[in-house]
Amino acid sequence: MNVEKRFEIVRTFVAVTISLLIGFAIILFASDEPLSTLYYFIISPSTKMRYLGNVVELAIPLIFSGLATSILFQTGLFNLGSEGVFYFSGLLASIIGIKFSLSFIFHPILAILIGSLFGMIVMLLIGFFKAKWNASELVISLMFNSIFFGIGAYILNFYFRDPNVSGVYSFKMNESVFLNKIIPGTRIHTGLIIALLTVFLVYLFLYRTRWGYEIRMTGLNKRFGKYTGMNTTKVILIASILAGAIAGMGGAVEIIGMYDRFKWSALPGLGFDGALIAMLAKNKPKNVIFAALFLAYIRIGADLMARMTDIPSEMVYILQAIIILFISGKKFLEGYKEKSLLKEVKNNE
Amino acid sequence: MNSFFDTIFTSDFVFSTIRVTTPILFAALGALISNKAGSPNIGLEGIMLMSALGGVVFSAYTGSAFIGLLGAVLVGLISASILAYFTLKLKTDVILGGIAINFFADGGTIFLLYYLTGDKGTSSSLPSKVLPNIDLPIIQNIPVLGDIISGHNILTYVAIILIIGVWYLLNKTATGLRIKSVGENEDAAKSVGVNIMKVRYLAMALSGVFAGLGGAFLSMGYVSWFSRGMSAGRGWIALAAEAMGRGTVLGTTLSSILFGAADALSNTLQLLGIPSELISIIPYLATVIGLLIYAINNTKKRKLKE
Amino acid sequence: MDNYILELKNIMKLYNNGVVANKKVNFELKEGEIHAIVGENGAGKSTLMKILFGMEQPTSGEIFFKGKKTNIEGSDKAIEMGIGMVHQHFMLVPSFTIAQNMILGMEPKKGISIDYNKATDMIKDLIKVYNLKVDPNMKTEDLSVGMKQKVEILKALLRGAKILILDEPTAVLTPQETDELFVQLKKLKENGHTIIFISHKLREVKSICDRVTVIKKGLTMGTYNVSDMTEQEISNIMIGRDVVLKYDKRKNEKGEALLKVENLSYKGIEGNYILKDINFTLNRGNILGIAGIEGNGQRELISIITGNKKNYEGNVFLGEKSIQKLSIGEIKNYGMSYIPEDRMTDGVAKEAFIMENLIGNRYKSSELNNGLLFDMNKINKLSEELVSSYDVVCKDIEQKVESLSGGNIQKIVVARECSIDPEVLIAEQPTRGVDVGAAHFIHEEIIKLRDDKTAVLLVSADLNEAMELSDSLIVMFEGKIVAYFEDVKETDEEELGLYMLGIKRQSEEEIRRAIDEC
Amino acid sequence: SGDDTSGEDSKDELKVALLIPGTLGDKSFFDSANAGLELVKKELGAKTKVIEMGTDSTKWEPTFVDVSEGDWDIIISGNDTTELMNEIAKEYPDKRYINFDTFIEETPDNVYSMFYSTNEVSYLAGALASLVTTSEMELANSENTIGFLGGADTPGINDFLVGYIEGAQYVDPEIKVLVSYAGNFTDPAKGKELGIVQYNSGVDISFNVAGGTGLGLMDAANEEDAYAIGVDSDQAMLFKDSDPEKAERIVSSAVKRIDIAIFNAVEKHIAGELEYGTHNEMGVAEEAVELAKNEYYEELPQEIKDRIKEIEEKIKSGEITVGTAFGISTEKIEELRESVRP
Ligand SMILES: Nc1ncnc2c1ncn2[C@@H]1O[C@H](COP(=O)(O)OP(=O)(O)OP(=O)(O)O)[C@@H](O)[C@H]1O
Ligand SMILES: Nc1ncnc2c1ncn2[C@@H]1O[C@H](COP(=O)(O)OP(=O)(O)OP(=O)(O)O)[C@@H](O)[C@H]1O
Ligand SMILES: [Mg+2]
Ligand SMILES: [Mg+2]
Repeated sequence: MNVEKRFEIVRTFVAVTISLLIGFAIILFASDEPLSTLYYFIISPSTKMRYLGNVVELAIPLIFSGLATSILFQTGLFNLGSEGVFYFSGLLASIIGIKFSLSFIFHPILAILIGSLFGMIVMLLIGFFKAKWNASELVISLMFNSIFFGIGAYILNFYFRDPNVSGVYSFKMNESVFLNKIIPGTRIHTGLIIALLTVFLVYLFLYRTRWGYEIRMTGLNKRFGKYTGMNTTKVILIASILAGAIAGMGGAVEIIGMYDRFKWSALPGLGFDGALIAMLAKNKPKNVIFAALFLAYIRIGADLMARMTDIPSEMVYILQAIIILFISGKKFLEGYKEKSLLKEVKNNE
Repeated sequence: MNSFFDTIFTSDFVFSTIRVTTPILFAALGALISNKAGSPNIGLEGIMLMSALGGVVFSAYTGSAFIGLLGAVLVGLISASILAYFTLKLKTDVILGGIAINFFADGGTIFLLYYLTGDKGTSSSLPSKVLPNIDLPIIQNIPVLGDIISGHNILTYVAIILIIGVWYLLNKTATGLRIKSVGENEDAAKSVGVNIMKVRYLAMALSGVFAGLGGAFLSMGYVSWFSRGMSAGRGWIALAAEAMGRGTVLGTTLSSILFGAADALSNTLQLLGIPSELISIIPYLATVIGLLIYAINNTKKRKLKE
Repeated sequence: MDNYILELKNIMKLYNNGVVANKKVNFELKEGEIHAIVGENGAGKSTLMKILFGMEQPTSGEIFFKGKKTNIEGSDKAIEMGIGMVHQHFMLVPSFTIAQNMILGMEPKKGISIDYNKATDMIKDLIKVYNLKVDPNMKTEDLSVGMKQKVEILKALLRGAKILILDEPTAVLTPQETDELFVQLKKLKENGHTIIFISHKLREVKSICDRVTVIKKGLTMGTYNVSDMTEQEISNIMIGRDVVLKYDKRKNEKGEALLKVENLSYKGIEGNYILKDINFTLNRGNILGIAGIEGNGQRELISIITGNKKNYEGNVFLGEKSIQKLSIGEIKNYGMSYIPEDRMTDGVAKEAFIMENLIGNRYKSSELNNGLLFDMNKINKLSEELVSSYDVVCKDIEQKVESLSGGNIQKIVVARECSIDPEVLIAEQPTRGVDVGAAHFIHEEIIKLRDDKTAVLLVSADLNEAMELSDSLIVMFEGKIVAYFEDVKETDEEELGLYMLGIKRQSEEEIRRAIDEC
Repeated sequence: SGDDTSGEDSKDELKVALLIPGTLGDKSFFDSANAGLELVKKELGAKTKVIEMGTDSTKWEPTFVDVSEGDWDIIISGNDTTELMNEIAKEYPDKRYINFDTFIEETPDNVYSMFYSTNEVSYLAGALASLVTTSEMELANSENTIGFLGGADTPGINDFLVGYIEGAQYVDPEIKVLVSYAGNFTDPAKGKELGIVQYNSGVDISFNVAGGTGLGLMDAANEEDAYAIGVDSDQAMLFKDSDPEKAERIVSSAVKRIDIAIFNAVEKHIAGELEYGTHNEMGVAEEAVELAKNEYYEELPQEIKDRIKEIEEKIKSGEITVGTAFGISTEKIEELRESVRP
């Protein structure tokens, strides 16, 4: 293993440790039983099958949104539209679930396809505005999030709301649309397989095909892309469609995998988490899986901590913030890296 | 429909547009400065929230609205400084850092509020102070104009002064020149001895101060208490306004006003009985349309040029 | 003991990607001298200069300034010490005016605002003293490369530099401008300035430098009095072998016309003609050179031919097809290669790997693809081959291009463009910033392509290069062709200079030959 | 503090957990339920724990399972978790559950569920608003228009609206009601803007059912010299010390005593009298919901107070029955809103 890779591992490890120490210090101040608190936060998610299941369940949508966002980021598009797509595609999937009754396999496929299709259309629009008129994708995507939420909430409230439950929830979906649970004792569903498969395909697409090459080069230097003869407009559109399809798939999979009705009364936040995941993963598809699992793990750990101890649930956010800050600090431990590089250079002489 | 236009073309409507715009404008100007220095501050939403609480806490414990305001600004400054430390010194990705600040603010404000008041919802039990509304001498007596311009919260006037201040800073002063150079070509700035760390830090800190003012406006001007999540997406709207304004002071100001007006309009439209879910999208739809018109025109102009 | 103003002892620099750019460099600078630093691409010259200018910190080693041990923590410190630097790659803020770029970091003030009047005065004074013509109110992004270079020099001078570091300043200058610069440098020297001069052109080193330090692979090979050395000797130390500075170009038969430019005119934003009535033909197996001082329309001409600009008048034919309707991609597919002038913004994706940059013009080809997917083995093999045959100094093909030295980045571009056996090669300043050995290699590649029946259009500000390589030659002045030479041997540098400056001009008929004679 | 795995230390102590499908600080159900839990802890000496499950409903089930597997005696939750709670309750028949607020009548044998007739108290609020706007009170205008500020267009909020409109119409069949929804519960500035728009459109008294957003209405009332009605808790008390002028504008609040209800239920559980398996509607008659009768209310004109008293009696006696939004389609609600729009 080369120095840089080894360093990355050491750095991540130390960063997590330090942020945990800071977290511990805060916990010490806020809790009467800091040790068990820490236990619940760090260890307990891995102590029960059910908890590990929770981690994976939570990671599934994060993988989708992280993947979608990293494709956009790689293309040089700062598009945060996955959030709105997640919400609306989820709603569409639930409508398919409510309105249709198909044989077991076609029903979820139809729901996912419709979700993806919606994602593709939305992202295509954002990408088109960007490519054609250079309209800020950040602004448009943020606005689209709110717009689709508003429209979705309207559709839900006026057409699909079940008046016989207390929240603004849709009618129950037909069971045929639900994704199968694949690991007994957990709620992990076939969405996991779809997610992993998607990661693999996206990896191949980005790093092993000419279209992926075009996306990455355009993202790194648009002028180079143009110079090379790439149709940068087309490239942006392809990347947007792909990202939209994945985000839409994520929304649909989450709803038919984890819910029996459509229950989101606000934007679910899973799409925004995609930006976080993409950054932590440095936009690399493979890393997305680990970043998603990592984030899911600390969130479940924090939930358990809040559930089992006297630590208020807000601590979750504080700890998350600290961990993100340290882990992403590139210069963190730079001195150590230089020393080991120097040693390596000396050894080679 | 008549009554609808009656409500739009009133001084009340313009007055409320200015009020709605104020917090957005503060944050958008903050976003502008930090963006110009090449370190976008995604944490504005969280910083506003923390400052809103900071203002309430400082004013409640000192009994002075002014100290409360200083407190809010200080909280903004410190949060931005922490963000700056991580992004400049430890090279944390600036976007990630901003996301982290937002997370921290979400949890931290409620944590502190609970610690201080035993309540996770509002600070209304704290005797916090408010910043005064100001009647402008002479102007207040001018018909219509007086109704629109006079009688705003003092921070609204601060915001207006800051528009000019930021323009002056960026376009007339050495600091502004350096901020822009660092944002556009940091190597160039470095090569003439500009301390890019210092400039970036300054820009970040200023953006924090501005967001701090925005936060203070929310909890000490708009209403007189802090309540959880009260920045309610204004930090994000501000980022959008800055991006829409294409990094110019004038553009940022106009975009902020567009957001403010659209929001004020949506409040008024509620009276028409349109489903509230659909009304809620009006400001965003207006933005998309405005932005597209602008972008299309711009593209045409550029095409002509080539 | 000599009176050294600056001494570097055992400098070692390790970049954080593991590259050791300077292994052990020793260097002494005498007050008042012009000291050349030469070495191959990637030898570590720029790195050493960045250390001197406080932009990089040495990993180990010592710096003595006027005999006292010093740390140069940042450029502000260097500037304060009276060190100025003109960088190999421009250090300018594109959206600023020249004036704003020049005063950045030392802004004259009136109250709290910048005193632009004073700034303009300061700059005008300086311009007068050094006779470098620039308009302080122009936007930097609109400037030609040569112009930018001048601004860079003025920037350093404005800061009152006593020690002036020039990292390949002449790479982008025309011969006339170079001469002008040399006059300035000599004047500066007389006024007591000390100058460090980096160049790959040993002729220039011979003509103005007092001493020369040769760096090779991060090590100092020695410092010599220039008067004691011949060009060949210096280059021997540098490269370790003899470099033949002449080309053995056999006579070549011109083939059919591959590129035809007919009555081409192009208007700028203000409606003035930047190109007017350009006519020429480029034939298979021929190298057509375009000489001319920068800013006389060459850039626009190449932009049009390569498909980057469309709203021109007249016609450009690639083979039989008019390029008006062709996209850049389609033009490339026809078999056009293009070595762009601005390698950093157009030529490479800096943050991508060497390997990824090398396949930019053939990633779609069936050779590198297995059906839908890339054939990674072939891509790796191809990249390894190119890197070794073009002698790119790098760690491996998965190094990011941004961490290569300037000359090596150029080699990447040349390797990519020349290795596909193009029908037409457009080469803009192909050896800018490339060391003697590599320049020679690139020249030979271009000649080889010609021999293999490629049509080459060569734009070069380096007259020497233009004359050495070209079969035929066009001279451009103010957007027009003012001279055409069927055979370069018909003319000489002296005469070309007159055409380039617009002093002399051929008749219409003579110029028409450029299109008719094929 | 609670650690559900260590059960030996306190065999006899009653252990009560409250699972909140959201977060505290809503100034509504959840805060009120939590206040009830505090009472249980203080007055009944029980070991208590409140768990904020957040808004991500996929996390509710794991929490329910965890808590149900722990050694808690009573698990309290409700509102949006009703369906889930009923399912879980069937899986853990030995556990006891209290649903603090649901209109769903189906109740497993080990669940005790409660329902507050918020429509009844908002009927009173509507009547009060109607009486105020048609009165000669200082800040009342000549227009007979009242306002309603909802957090979102949801059944829970609309249940208030339905009662409010009916109550207002009882006093004045011609009354007009301006209805606004803020779209969220945490933006007081938005609440204030919506309030100002209402007050500028002829409204002189408005009723907020919008959590933190709704508090902005109080500011609007203060600034525009008009009246407001609070919700859930006696909201005048929020400002009584910090801002008495604002408090004065709040003529009353529609209070829902979830805290008392929870306390009573747990007390009955201890006495072994709690009727599990039943759904209990609690309204004005049970004093589970009421108008806050604080010093500001006392200052109202005597006729108004008399009328309210009279209407209260009629509700208690069943002479007046109030409609509800639960189980009603969105179009029907829309029609109702249209019918009173000015
Ligand atoms: N060389 C100069 N001499 C004098 N004044 C100058 C010079 N360059 C810029 N300025 C001043 O700086 C100001 C800003 O110019 P610039 O073109 O940067 O505006 P801008 O970025 O479009 O402004 P804004 O951000 O407010 O929209 C101008 O008002 C001009 O007076
Ligand atoms: N910022 C950097 N990070 C990592 N490596 C670098 C960096 N800059 C230069 N290098 C490496 O250091 C070595 C020396 O580079 P340097 O730019 O000093 O060469 P040079 O002698 O100036 O070459 P040229 O004549 O091509 O300009 C090269 O191998 C280059 O790849
Ligand atoms: Mg160099
Ligand atoms: Mg009235």
